Parts: sequence; C-alpha cells; structure tokens
Amino acid sequence: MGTIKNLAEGITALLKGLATTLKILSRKPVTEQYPEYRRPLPARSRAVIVLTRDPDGEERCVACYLCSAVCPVSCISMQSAEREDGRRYPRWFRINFARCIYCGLCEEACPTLAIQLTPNFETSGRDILKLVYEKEDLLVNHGGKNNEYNFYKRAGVAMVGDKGTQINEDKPVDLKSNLP
Amino acid sequence: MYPQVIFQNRKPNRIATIDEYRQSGGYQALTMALQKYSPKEVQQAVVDANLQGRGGAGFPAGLKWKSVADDAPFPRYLITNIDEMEPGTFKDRIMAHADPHMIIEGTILAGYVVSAEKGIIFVRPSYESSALILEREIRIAQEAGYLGQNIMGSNFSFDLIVHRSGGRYICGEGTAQINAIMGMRAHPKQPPPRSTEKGLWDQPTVLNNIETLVNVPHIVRHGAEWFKGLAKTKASSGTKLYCVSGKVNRPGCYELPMGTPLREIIEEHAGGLLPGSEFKACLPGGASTCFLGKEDYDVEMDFEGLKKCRNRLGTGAVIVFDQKTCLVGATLNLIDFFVRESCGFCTPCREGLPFIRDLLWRIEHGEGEEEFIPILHRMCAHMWKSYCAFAPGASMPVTSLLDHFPEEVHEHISQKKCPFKS
Amino acid sequence: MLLEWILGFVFLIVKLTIVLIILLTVAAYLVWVERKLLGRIQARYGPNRAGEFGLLQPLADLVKLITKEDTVPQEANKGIFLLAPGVVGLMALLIFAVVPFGSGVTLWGRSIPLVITDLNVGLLFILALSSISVYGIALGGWASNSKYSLLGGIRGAAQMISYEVPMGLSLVPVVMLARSFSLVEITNAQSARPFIFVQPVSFILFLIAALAEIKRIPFDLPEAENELGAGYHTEYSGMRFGLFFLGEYITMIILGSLIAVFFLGGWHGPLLPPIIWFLLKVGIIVFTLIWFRATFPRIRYDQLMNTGWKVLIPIALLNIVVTGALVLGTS
Amino acid sequence: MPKLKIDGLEIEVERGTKVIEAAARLGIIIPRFCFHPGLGPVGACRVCAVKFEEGPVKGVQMSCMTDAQDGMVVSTTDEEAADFRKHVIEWLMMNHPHDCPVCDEGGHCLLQDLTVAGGHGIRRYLGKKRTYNDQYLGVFVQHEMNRCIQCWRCRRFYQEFAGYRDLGALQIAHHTYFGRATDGQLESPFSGNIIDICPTGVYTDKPSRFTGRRWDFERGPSLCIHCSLGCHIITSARYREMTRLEARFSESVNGYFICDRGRYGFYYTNHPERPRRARIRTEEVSLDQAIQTAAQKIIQINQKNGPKAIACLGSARSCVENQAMLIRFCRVQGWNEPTYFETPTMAKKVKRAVARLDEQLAVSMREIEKADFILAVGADPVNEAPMLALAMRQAFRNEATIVVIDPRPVFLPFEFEHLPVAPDDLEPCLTALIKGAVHRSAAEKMGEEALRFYDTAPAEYPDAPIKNRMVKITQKLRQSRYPVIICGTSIVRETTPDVAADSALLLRAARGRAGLFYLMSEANTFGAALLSSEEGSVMDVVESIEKGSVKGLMLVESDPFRSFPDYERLKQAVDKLDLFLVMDYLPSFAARLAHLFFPTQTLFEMETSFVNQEGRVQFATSAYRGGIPISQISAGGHPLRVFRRDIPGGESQPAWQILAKLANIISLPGREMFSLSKNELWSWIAKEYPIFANVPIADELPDDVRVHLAQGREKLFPSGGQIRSGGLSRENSTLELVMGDWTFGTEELSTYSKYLQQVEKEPCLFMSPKDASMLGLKDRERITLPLDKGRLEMELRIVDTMAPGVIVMPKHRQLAWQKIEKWPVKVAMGQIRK
Amino acid sequence: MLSEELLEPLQKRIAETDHPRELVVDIMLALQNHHGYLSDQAVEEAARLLDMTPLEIEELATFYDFIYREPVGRFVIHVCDGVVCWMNGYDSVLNHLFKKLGIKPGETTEDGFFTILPTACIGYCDLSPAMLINGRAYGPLTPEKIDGILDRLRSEAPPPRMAR
Repeated sequence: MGTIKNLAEGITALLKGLATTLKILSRKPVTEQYPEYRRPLPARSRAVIVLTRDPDGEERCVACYLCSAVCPVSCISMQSAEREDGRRYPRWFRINFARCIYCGLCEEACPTLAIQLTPNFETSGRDILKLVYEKEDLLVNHGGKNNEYNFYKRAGVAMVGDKGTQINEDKPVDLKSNLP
Repeated sequence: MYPQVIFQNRKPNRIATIDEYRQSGGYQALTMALQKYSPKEVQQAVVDANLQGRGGAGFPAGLKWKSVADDAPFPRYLITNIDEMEPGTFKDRIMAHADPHMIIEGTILAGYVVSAEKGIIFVRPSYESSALILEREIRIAQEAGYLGQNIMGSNFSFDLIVHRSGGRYICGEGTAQINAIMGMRAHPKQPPPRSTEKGLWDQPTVLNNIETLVNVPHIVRHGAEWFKGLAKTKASSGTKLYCVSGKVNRPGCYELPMGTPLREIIEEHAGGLLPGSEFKACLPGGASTCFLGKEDYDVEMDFEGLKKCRNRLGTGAVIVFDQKTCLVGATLNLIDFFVRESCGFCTPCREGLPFIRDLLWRIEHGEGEEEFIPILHRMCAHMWKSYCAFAPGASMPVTSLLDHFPEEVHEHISQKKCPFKS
Repeated sequence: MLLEWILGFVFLIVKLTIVLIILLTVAAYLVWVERKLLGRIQARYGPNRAGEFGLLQPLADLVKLITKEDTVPQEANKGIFLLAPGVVGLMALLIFAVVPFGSGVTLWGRSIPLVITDLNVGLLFILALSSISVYGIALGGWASNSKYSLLGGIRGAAQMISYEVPMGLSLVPVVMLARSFSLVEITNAQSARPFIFVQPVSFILFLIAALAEIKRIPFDLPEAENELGAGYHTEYSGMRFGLFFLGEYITMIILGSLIAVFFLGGWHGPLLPPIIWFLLKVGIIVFTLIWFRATFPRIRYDQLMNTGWKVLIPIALLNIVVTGALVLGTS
Repeated sequence: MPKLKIDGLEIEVERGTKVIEAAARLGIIIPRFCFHPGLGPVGACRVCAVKFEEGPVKGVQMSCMTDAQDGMVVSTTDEEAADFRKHVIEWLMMNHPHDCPVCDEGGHCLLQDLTVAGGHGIRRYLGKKRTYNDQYLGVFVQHEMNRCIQCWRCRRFYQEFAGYRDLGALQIAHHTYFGRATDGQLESPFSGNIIDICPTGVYTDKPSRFTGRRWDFERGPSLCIHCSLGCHIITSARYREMTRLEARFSESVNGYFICDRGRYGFYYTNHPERPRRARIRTEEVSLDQAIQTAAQKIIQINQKNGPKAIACLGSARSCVENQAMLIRFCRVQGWNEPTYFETPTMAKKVKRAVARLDEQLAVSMREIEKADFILAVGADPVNEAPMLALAMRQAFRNEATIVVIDPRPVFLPFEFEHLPVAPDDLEPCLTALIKGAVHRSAAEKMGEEALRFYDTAPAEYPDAPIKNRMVKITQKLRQSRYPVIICGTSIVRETTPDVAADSALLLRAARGRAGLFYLMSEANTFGAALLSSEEGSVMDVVESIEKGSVKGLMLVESDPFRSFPDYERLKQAVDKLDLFLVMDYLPSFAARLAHLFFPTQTLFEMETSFVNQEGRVQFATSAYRGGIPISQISAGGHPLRVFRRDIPGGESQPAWQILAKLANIISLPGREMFSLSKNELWSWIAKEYPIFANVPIADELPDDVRVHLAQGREKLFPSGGQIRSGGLSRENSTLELVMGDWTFGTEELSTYSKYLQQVEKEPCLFMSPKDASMLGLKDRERITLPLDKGRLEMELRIVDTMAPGVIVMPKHRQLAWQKIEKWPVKVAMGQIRK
Repeated sequence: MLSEELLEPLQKRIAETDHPRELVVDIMLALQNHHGYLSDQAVEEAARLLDMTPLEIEELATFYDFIYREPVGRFVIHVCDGVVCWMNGYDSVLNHLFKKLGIKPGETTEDGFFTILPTACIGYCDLSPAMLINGRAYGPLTPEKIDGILDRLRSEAPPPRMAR
C-alpha cells in the first residue's frame, strides 16, 4: 500500500511541479533591461573603490597598510611615505580591480574612512591593465559616506594642529610647570 | 590631664632650649646608654617596650633595628623621617618647634643601637622653619659634645645632618626617601634587598619616624614597663600625638595615651564640634585611612582598636567632618591630592587614580551614573596590587565612602548635583 | 530506366537537402525556443538582444562557435577527440532518414513519399543508430583525457546500456499492434486511433527511456554541470562543442518525431494537412521536453540505475505479455 | 632547584628564576610591559599579575617580581588576576592616542597585542586624553610621547643598562615624561635599542619611518658585519629594499641589543650609486659578456707573463665563501695566493691572534659579562666594537673592575681605570700588571717557557703616576676569580697578541679561570686569517706592480684605496696595470677605476657565513633577492606596470659564483671544474681546512660552533725572552701617530649609510696637554699635521685621558689620511702648526 | 654665570661630602634662591657642579614641588589645598587671592611680586585654611587677613628683581 501511496504522491508532486512552471510561463518577466534602464543601487552596495578626502581637502589615506593586509585577494598595494610636514601618505596606491572581489573588507578595516566602496560597478574594458587603478584614479574630491570625519582630529598626533588642541585632548603637559 | 612625655617641655610660642631639655632629664638617657648599656641592651629595652612605629604602619621599632644583621657592613645610616605630608598631620612640626633636642637625642640613641655613623634628618620644604631650628640645635648639641667623634668618651661616633627635600608626598615612603637622599627620583623600591641590608648607598640603613625616635630616650630612662603603662590599652604602649583638625573648636596636637577613645579626643581635648555642627565622620589617621562613621565614635585610638573596625591608625591625625560637609567632595579632594603626589612609577597608581578621580569628579559635579559605583569598587580593590602602599592608602577613603555613606553618593547621582551646594 | 534512376536520385538529393536544411534550422531555433521558454518559465526574458525577440540568436551563436578557437587538450587522444562530436551529430542526422513526416505528395506525376527512405526494418535501424550515437559521447569523454570528461563518458555509456533495453521493449507492443517494423506502416496502423490510447504504458515507458537516451534533464547525468563541469564535453570548444549541441537538439526533434510516429499517429489527423499535424505533434513533444527541463531536478545516479533496471524493464516485459495476450485474444 | 606548578604544568627551574620566566619556558607567555629579559624585572607596569594559589606567596602578585619557589601553584587564568590585568590595560589605554594607523609600531606593538588579548575594547574613561609635546631625539629615533605607557624600559636601558645619561624621566605622577633635558641627538651609540624595547610607539625608527608594516616585510635572521663581533640581527626588506634592521637575540654574542652602527649601517645595500651592472671600462655589459672578456684578458696575460702576473686582493669584510673561493681559484690557476691585509704587520698580528685563541681561553661576550676583572689592552670598545662596551658595562654592574691600557682617549659608559701609555709601552704595562698579580709559582707549573716569559717580562712600569695607580689594580687582579683580557689588534705591536695570550695563560694558571678576547678590525678578519696561507700583503702586491712582475690585479670586494696608507702610490700602481678587475657591491673608488667591473651581492642578498673574532662560525640567510629598489626605479611614483621575468638590476651575483664561472672558462682542460653549489664549496673548505670539518652545513643557523686553531698544539709563550721593554725610551722630538677607529665614520660599509653620515663627528686630532703645552697649541685650534706625503688640516683636541708622546687621529671617511709611507708614523713635533 | 661667593661654599660643601649627589636638592634650592627660579642656565650650572648631566638634574627638578622651573614672583604663595583647608574655606581664600591679585594658579602678578601655587597639605591643619609664603605659614586665613598680609609683604619687600 505504501508503495502505491508513495507512487501517487510522487506523481502528484511531479504534476504539481509541472503546473507551477506552466503557471509562471504566463507571467511577465521581472528582469530589468540594463543598460536601457539602470536600477538605482543602494549607497552601501559594493563596487568600485575610491579614496576620499578630509573635510579640509587633504587625502585621508595614511597608508597604514590595513586594507592591504586584510584584502583576501591581495589586490591592494601601496607605499607609505612621509610628507614634508610629517603627514603620512601613500606615495603610490594601487588597486588591481582585475583581482578585487568587492568584499568590502578594506573599507571595514580603514581607520580613516579613506577607502570606500561605491555603487559604480561599470569598469569593464578590453585591457586588463586598465583595471589596475593608481592613486590618481582612485582619489575623489569629497568625503564619501562621511564628510565630517577627520582622522587627525582624533588621532592624538600633531598634524592638523598642535598637540592638545584636538577632540578630547588635554593641553600638553608642561614639563617645567610650577604647578604641582 | 594625662602625663606629658613628648610635650613635657612644650611652651606656648617658644622652643625649648638645650638647658631646659637637660633640666627635664634630657640627654641623661644618652649618657646612661653610652656609659652603661650596650647597643643590644638599648635595643632590647625598646623591643620590650613594644614601641610601635608612629609613621603609620605600626611596625615595632626594636624589631626593625634587629633586622640590621650583626655582621652588616659599615658605614650604616640612620634616617629620621620628618617628611610628614599626610593631610591632617602636623605633629612633626609641633615636635620640632617644641623640643628639638628630644629629636636629636632619640636619633643619636637609635644610631647607637644600630651602630650608624651618620644620621640624616629628612625635612620637607614646608617645614623650613623646623629644618632651621634643627640645624641650629644640632650645632648646639655638637658643641655640647652629644654629636661628633667618640661621643662623651665612648667609642661611638655619630654625625647628624639635616637633609632638605624638594617636596613630594612619596618621599615619606621609606625606600623612596632613601632614593631621594641619594639624589635620585624618589621612587619606592620593593625588597629584596631590605633597606636594612642595602639602603642608602647600598649600605645598611634604618629609617624611623621622628615620633618613634623621641620615645627612645624616655624608654631608656624609665624602662619598658613604665612606657607600657602609659598606654590606655594592653596591646599598645606609650603616648601618641593626636592631631585633631577640621570642624572642632580647638584643633591642635594633643599628647594622649595610646588608646584614648575617639570620643574623648574630640569632645574633651579638642573642645567638641563647632557650634551647630554635628559629628558625621572622621578620618582617624590622615588621608590614607578610612572614613570612620558615627557608629565607631567610641573606638579606642590605637593600632589594634582601629584594626578591629577595619581602619588604620595611620599618623593619628583625626580629621573631623560635620553634617554640613560633603564627603564626596572631601574624597575628591583627597584623591586629587593622591593623583598629584603619585610618583608615577606603577600603573594602578599613576593611571588608576586619575580614573577614580574622574569618576568622583563627575559624581560630585552632577554627571554621575549609577554604573560608576561598581567601577569604583573594582578599581579601588585593584589598587591594592600596586607597587607600594601609596595607592592602597589612596583607595581607602573612596572604598569607605562607598561602604559607609552610600546614600550620600546615590543622592549626588540621583539629584544630578551636590546636595551640599545650594 | 537510367533517366528514371537519375531523376529519382535527383529527387532524393533535393529531398535530403530540404530535410537537412529544415532540420538544422529547426534544431538551431530549438535552442532559441528552449532558451526563450526557460527564460519565461524563470520569469526572465530569455535571449532578446540579437535581432527582434532575439531571433538572430542562433546565428550569433553559430558565428561565435565557428570563430571560437578550437582547442585540443595537450594530452588528448587527438584523432578520437576530433572524431567524437562528428559521430554524435552524424548519428542523430542518420536516424531521421527513416522518420516519415507525411503521407507523401505527388509532384509532376511522381509520388514522392515524405520520408527519406522507408526501411522495412526502420525501427530496428533507429534502435541500432541510437546505440551507436553513445559512442560519440564515450569516445569524446575518454579522448579528452580529463577526469570529468571520462566520468561523463562512462556515465553516458552505462546509462545508454541501462535504458536501451526498456526502450526497445517498450516498442515491442507497438510492433505487435502494427505488425511491421516500417515506420510508415506503424504510422498508417494508427490512422484511426493513435497507439497512445491503446498503449499508454508503452508510451510512458518509451518517453522515460528515450529521455534517458538523449540525456536530457532529469537524466542529464553524463554532463551534470555541477558535478562534472560539463561531463563528456568539458574539453570541447568552438564548433566541435557546437556539434555536440547540434546532436542534442536534433535528437530532441527525432524523439518528438518518433513519439509522434509510434504513439500519436504520425501525420494523421483531421482537417489540417498531414505535414502540419506532424509538426504540431513533434512541437508538443518538444515543448514537453523543455517543460520537463524547466521543472524537474536531476536525479541521482543510483536512482537512475534503479529505475532503469528494477522498474522499467519489468514493467515493459509485463506490458509485452499483457499486450501479446490481448492481441492473441482479439485476433 | 625549586619546583612549581603553573596552570597545572609542573616545571623545575634554577633558583632565582622569576615566575614569569618559568612560565615562558612552559610556553605560557604572561603579559609584560616593563619586564624585559635583557633588563630584568622592575614591577612597574603590573600587567604580569597572576594568582598564587598555594605555596609561600599567596594571592594576586606580580610574576616578574616573584622568585619561583618550591611548592608554588600559580594560575595565570585566575579570574581576579585576569580582571586586574584587564584593568591595567584599560588604565594604560586611558591616555593612549588613537593613532595606530600612523604609528610605525602598529603591527608589532606589544600594547596592541595585549589590548586585544586582554579583551579591552570599550573605553569607559570619559575624561580627556593627556598629551605631551615631543622632542627631537636625533637622526635615529622618532619621539611621540603621547603613546607612552610609562613602562620605564627606555630609561632603564639607557641609564642603567647602557650607562648613558641624557635620556630619562621628567615630571611626576601621570605627567611622567621620557626624554632629554633639551632637544638633540641622543648621545648613546646604543640609542636604537630603545626602539626595539619600547613596548609601544614612543620611540620609532626614524630612517624607516612610515615605510612599511612588519607583516609586509621579508624578515630573516642575519648578521651584523660592521665590526668583528658578529652580532645577530633581523633584517626587514620590502620592495627590494632593506628598510630596517633589528637586534636578534643571541645567547652568546650580543644578547638582546645591537649598536647604532649595526642598526643603521646597512644602507650601503640600497645605495643609489651602488653599481648594479657589469662594466667594461665605462660601458655597461651583461655579466656573462664581462666574464668572457675577463677570461680572455686573463688568458692573454697568463700566456704572456706567466701565472704569477696576476695578483688577487680579497678583503676581511667578505664572507667565508668569497674568501675561500678566491683562494681555491688562485690555487687552481697556479697564481699567487690572494692577499687580505694591507701590511705584513697587520697580517701577522691577526694571524698570531687567531693562532693563540684556544677553546679554553676564548670567551664570548656573555662570558665577559660574568668576568670580575677585565683588562683591555690596545682596545677602544665604544669605537671599535661598540657592543663590547655594553658587555663590559654589564660586568661593571656586577661589580667587576675594568682596566684599559690604551694610548687613546678611551671613553666607556662606566667607571674604569684608564692607563694611557704609548703603543710601545702596552706590553710592559700589561706584563707588569700580570706579574704583580700572578706568583712565579704559577708560571713554574706551566713549564720552562712560561717561566722564561715570566722572568724576562718587565715587572715594573717606569712611569711613576701610572705605576702608583697600578698598585691598586694589581691588588684587585689578585683577588679576582675570573679575569678576562681583551686585546685589540689595530694599534698594538706585532707581538702584543702573543703577550696577551701568554698573560691570559698565566692568569688562568694562577686564578683557575681566565678568558681571552681579541678585537679584530673587520667582520671576517678571523676567517681571512684562517684561510689565507701566506703573510702577503697589499704592500707586497704594490711593490710587485711597481717592479712590473704583476700585470693584472683582481679585487674581490676590496677597496685598497680606503685602507692602503699611501694613496698616490697605489693610484700610480693601478694605472700601470694591464688588467684591473674589480668585484664589489660598493660604489668604491676602486670600482670606478676598474677596467672590468662585476657587481656582487651584499650579505643581505645571499646566504653567507662569517667567522667572528671569537672564532664563531655564523650563518646569515638572505633578506631579499636583490635588484634595484622599487622606490629608486619609479622615482617615488608608482611602480611600472610591466610584466617581466627578471629582477631589474638583479644581475649581481655572489662574488664566489662569479669567480667560479670565471675559473671554469679560463681553466685548461683537465683542470678541476667549480660547481656553483655552496655545499660543494663548503666541503672543499672542510677538506682543505680540517678546522672547519665539524661545522655543520645545515639549513639552520648554528650559533655555537667555534673554530679554534690552538688546541694545545700551538707553541705557547713564543715571545719568550723578547718582550718589548718599552718604557719611555723614545726621543722627545717626535710624536707617534696612532690611528684609531671612530664609532661612526671609520668602518667601511657603514660610511655609505646616509644616516650614519649625519651623526659622524668631524675628525680631529687628539693630543695630550703635556705635548700641547710644549707646542703652545690650544684646544679647538685648527692645525696642520705633516705626513710623509703631504699635510692634513684638522681641529686639535687636547684631552688629558691619553698618553703623552702620542697623537691620535681617526681613520675617518672625511679625512684623506692616506698620505703615509710606512707604519708606524712618527711626526716631528715642530712640524705641527696652526 | 654664578658669582664666586655663591659658588665657593657650594663647591666646598660638595668637596666635603662623600656622595655629592646627596646635595642635589640643596644645590638646586641654592641656585633657585640665587636666580629666583631654577632657570635652564641654573640646571646646567647644577649639573656642572655635581658632575651630573642636565638631564639628571632635570629629572629631579621637575619631580619636586618646591623647585620652580619657571619664573616665579618675589613671593610664592603656596595655598594649601589639603582636605582640612578645603573643608574650612579654601575656595574662598583662593578666590579672594585671584580677585585681589588678578592672576590664576601658577601665574605671577604683573609687578612680579606674587605667584599663586596651590600646594598639597603644608602641615598647618590646626591653622586652616592656611598658606605658605616663602617658607612662612599664615593661617587661619580670612579675606581681611589676606589683604593685610599681602599689603605688608608688598610694602616691606624690596622691589622684585625681575618683573615679568
């Protein structure tokens, strides 16, 4: 008896499946017609990477190597250097988008909010070397998702102002102070 | 009135001269000791008298001297500590201004016991007057032959100098004081080696509080039993200088038997609380002791008595608070003091105390949160794992504030302001 | 006589050419149809870029396949590797030689049968050729020198052996009823009543077995993409890959034609001309195959073997016995 | 031996071991900031708290301050201890800035590690962060006080361990500040170590500032070759550039630290002018082509002038492989053996020293730390081998007496007895001390020769003030239980190494234990002395060139223009050559003159071996594969986007491989062919020099293999009756010129470092007050000094810590001192003028 | 430079002491009295006298409370901020001083007379609130008393050597 029941159930299932597909056949497709229609992407969708700037227009990247360290496909490389005023910056900064998997770990690791993923994903081209982006290609003139943040205002090193003048800092200790 | 031993020559507004001191029996003990007693015998007398160190820890002075090994190398040093910076304490100053020769004789006797060749009186800069007095009187004692080579014909030679400090609370700590004398930063140093083995310039060094030493001549002269009899309680001996300050009618330094009840000290000797004031709490032994509430008002003020109510005698400086004083504010003031005076050597003290200060400041200024209280508790408990006794002492007022006066703290937090400020 | 023979030959060539062109075109557009249908069943558009409604897609595919580099793996058995796709394509085309797609037309006084050749053992010819076509797969899989291809080839061979038997057996009742191996005869035997009504069991058995023979979902284990890459044709590219593909889609049409011939009465039908009926029936079958593909998942290998040996063969045998008894009884 | 239990694991340790060390041996790393195995415990940071559950100590205590004792049961995971440690981290992080991304310590920061490990993630402190202003601490060390966690390591290293007094703690409490009194270069030549020991980023490496993260560096164990001690180092390379160098712990050589010369001397390997291509005259060619050309020329000369017409110079800075291959090369070709030393005297001194250093006498630097009496003869540790001074200071801290007999104004970072005597008087002064401290019976026990040595050695030093000081020193030496003699080889006379060895033997006979420690001039002087068989010298080669018997000269990593005393003569000799072939990695003067030039690899690019002055065979791995640094190729911009197989500028090869290739081309048929395998070379070395036979040629780096020639076979007391009597017998009208080393500016490789160039002091001439007053010269006057071939102009320094009758001058990079005909140089007094 | 009469007794004391470093605080105080505060120059002088490095002097000078590394006035008012004085009106004393002298803690008056430095308990708790001016203690303080003290000091003292 069980076998027949199973058989019956099996056949019904097959038929149900057939019915379902047949039903969908009559539906209107849901596909969007790209590129005629470009669906607006959420701001947090992950595609091409940019390097943003501070509110005061300086490049945010301090070449701390955290993004390159965290990158699972090793597509980020850079060379840090010291600017004349002591600011740390990437002498060159390279992302190989031919390797990038747009996982966004670099953005998460970035302590200065410099590296950010944007919704722009249209980068395909015929020359693979064109997918190797240098700093000039990556730098943008805005702060990206957060226009306010300035790393050096919180870092505790003297860069955008003297020591003790930044957020949540006390005046520098006066070594020779007579006060107890 | 109780018998005055240390203050027997205390005159209002005047310093006792060497003659006055001699008239009262001064330098007899030294003469007796040099002529009749060996250092061991003097040491034994002090051990018998159970002379507890008056600097705060209460370690028997005789035992400390004993820890200088017989075959310890020479030269040996003796340091007399007049670096009292404990808020509420001023007995050393009173002593130096009352009877400097008693200090000198006590120091010489102690030097005799440990065969030291040089004594150093370490004076804080606020007591420049005391330092000048002592320097002058040391010269007088030298001229009188109580100091120098082969004192009074014996083969004991002893020099005494006054060393001025640059002024830091931590210099009162024994090992830190030794470092300070050596011209180094006054950081405490944990044994081994003990300073009685390797102290000043790596030589055996004994360091005593001045109030401990002034008792020595009297013990030598009158014997251990007499000294023990001076105290009110069995466990202790001798008299104690109690400095009473705060909201009392007659703040001052009073020589009373060890173990005099707190109520008696405040109400009889210090003239009771100011009109309109009511006893709320007191610190029984300076800043690094616990608040003592009304429930312990009758405690016997000696090392044992205060230990029983989980407190410390410390320097015996009674600071009296009345009901109009904000204890959170007082604690904040104390912690402020400790934060500033920490030597900065170990982490809990250097960084932990500012953390505690910050939390207390927020509570006092209406920015407190209930969750600060467990943080304060934990941090105060951890203060006991710091390098020296400074941080544990600093944590005591905070811990006792949280334990004995929790309502006051909660009131600060719930009202978002200090209830004592209008 | 000679002229007759020459004329007949010319007609045959013309017929062959027409059939071949139609067949290839249909096969090519079948790809388009399948993709379009699959797309719609998945709520997508399917190909719609090359030409209107993507109608030029087959052409685009063809161009792409032809221009694509024809790679041969370094360690492959080159001769066999190159031969294998040809076998598949050729066998599929050969089968169509015996499939009748109409009753015949009269042109310039000549009666031209709408079948390339009406073999009197057409059915056996079909069975034979369909068995050979698996050589293409097995050889291609083996010659590629790739473990995926080899597995795919082995699976194809095993699957063919397992399902050849029930397929053959399921046609025995048909032959018993039509009393002929000729496909034309079989068609004609159904002029009144298609065999599907008298032999539903045979029909189902044949459908299942034939699905397995042409390796279509749910029986596409030889190329199981997610296990074997693409199975026997993993290593193929360009037009050689195209030949495998072509073979598959021609086979689909053949299967449709065979089912139409064996069970649906071939070109017989009321009102409409016979060729239309035939195409309609083939179309329905082909649509069903695509529909199945869009609906059913691939079965497991053990299920495949179980079904073939333990279910289909016994049922087919039983069906022969019952049919035989009934035929004897009624005649 | 106390036995204790830590986290359930039992361990037995020596008495006096701290619990934190015992745990480390079990693999349990207790957090620490202030504790450093090189500096010992201090108990300031309190982060090493553990719970003592049973035993003599109870409760939560600091594991660094507690001696391991019997019966202790320790828990490192105890809740209260862990909570306390977490609090300590929280306290330390209260004021720590948020600047890890721009901090060079990020990635190898102890504070970072422990913050993560301790689980402190959320900031509870609401107050403001303390800040400090930073100081300029010189070329090497970057200061960033905000990051300080007041662990006191820097001050303890700087003041207590190293003995320099210009960096310390200022202010008090939570304002404690570590720095100098005023901005300025740190005075200590060991200042770089505070970078290594700082647990966070207060002191960071300035030259490598912002160049990369630890995880990106190719790091490997290597050796320092900027003096003969052979300290162990860790290299960090990135993008084909050596970026940074750190100390590597070594049990027997350098401990935990290295000097600044070692730390910042490596920049020669990145030098922008470093020759990277082979050259024929000025034309750059491929290496193979150059080898072919060289082979042709060599064959020509050999055919024309015979095999002895080509001379080879090796150098003491070259590795064992290069030195050995050069010798093998010459032997196979039938040429004269290569030369490694400038003068015959130098060769003899070094060879004597190597011959006299036997297994029992030789001491390592670690053993020097344990000595209770150190007698340095003709040695200036801070300048010649800085780490030795640090080892001596540790002995000093353990209450050792330290005596230096040297004419130069020796400075050491601790109190020591300096007996400034002229080079001629070094030996009598030494023997006088030894004779004062060793009874004749000790010599008697050692046999006749020892006795003869004892008897003929001068027993008294004639100069009265020094003699008086020697009384006390002799007394100390008499009481010592472990005396060590340190003997320099640069300014001493030929016989001094022997006298020092004999003295050490006598001391050992008398005291039961004694050590001998030679200082040599370069990293592989010991190796050169071991390998070279003849006592030829550059001087001889130059003479042969002048005579015309030598037509070709091959230099293997050698620049005689630096070290040869007579520059003009050498230049003329080189100009006469038919073939001048140079292999080197330095843009040296010789390299510029070369007819044929081959680029070779530096220590950092090849696997090499060196023998330090103690006879310790040490191995170095390659740090990177060579080639022009990316930063130099791209001029700071991004690297080129090209695919290529070879390394740009990576043509350099180990000199010994170039030699092997060259030999294989010029070799006549039937002669031995050289393999390019290092193992093959080493088996040749082991075969030819049995002393190396027990050196394992392994992939690991053995640290404790020593080779020593003298194993009882060497003739002891060879100086017998002819010890220099010395003793003020010199004429008064001349001064002897002594050329010493300076920490920075003398050693060849490190002079190519642009960072060390910045801290070089300007060379000057030292003179004793006595001589100066006779000449009427004043301190800091500019004077001219007459030499054999010209005059030198420099500043005069009058110092009272040097021997009279001697003037001292550094062999300095900035000083063209090579105007000397012959050593020793006597300068007529009247010739020194303003 | 230091005058001979100042230098000589110091050098004599140093020569007499076994461990000259013991005198470092005394020397610093002496130089401080001479210069008014322990100037950078004084630090170097002290270092020279004691054969120490300026850093070693600085380590101590910045450690101690009563060594002034910055210029101070003729009178340094150490106002006790110990708990007893705090309880008895430290705030009002300090505020009165601020108002009267027009300076904040650590600052020196324009005329160079006074510097206010809050200080840990000076040991005059029986006279609280108290303050210490150039080693001399005053207490218990009231605004009137303070005025009196300051006026007297200002009138009696010689004009300050160095106005700010």
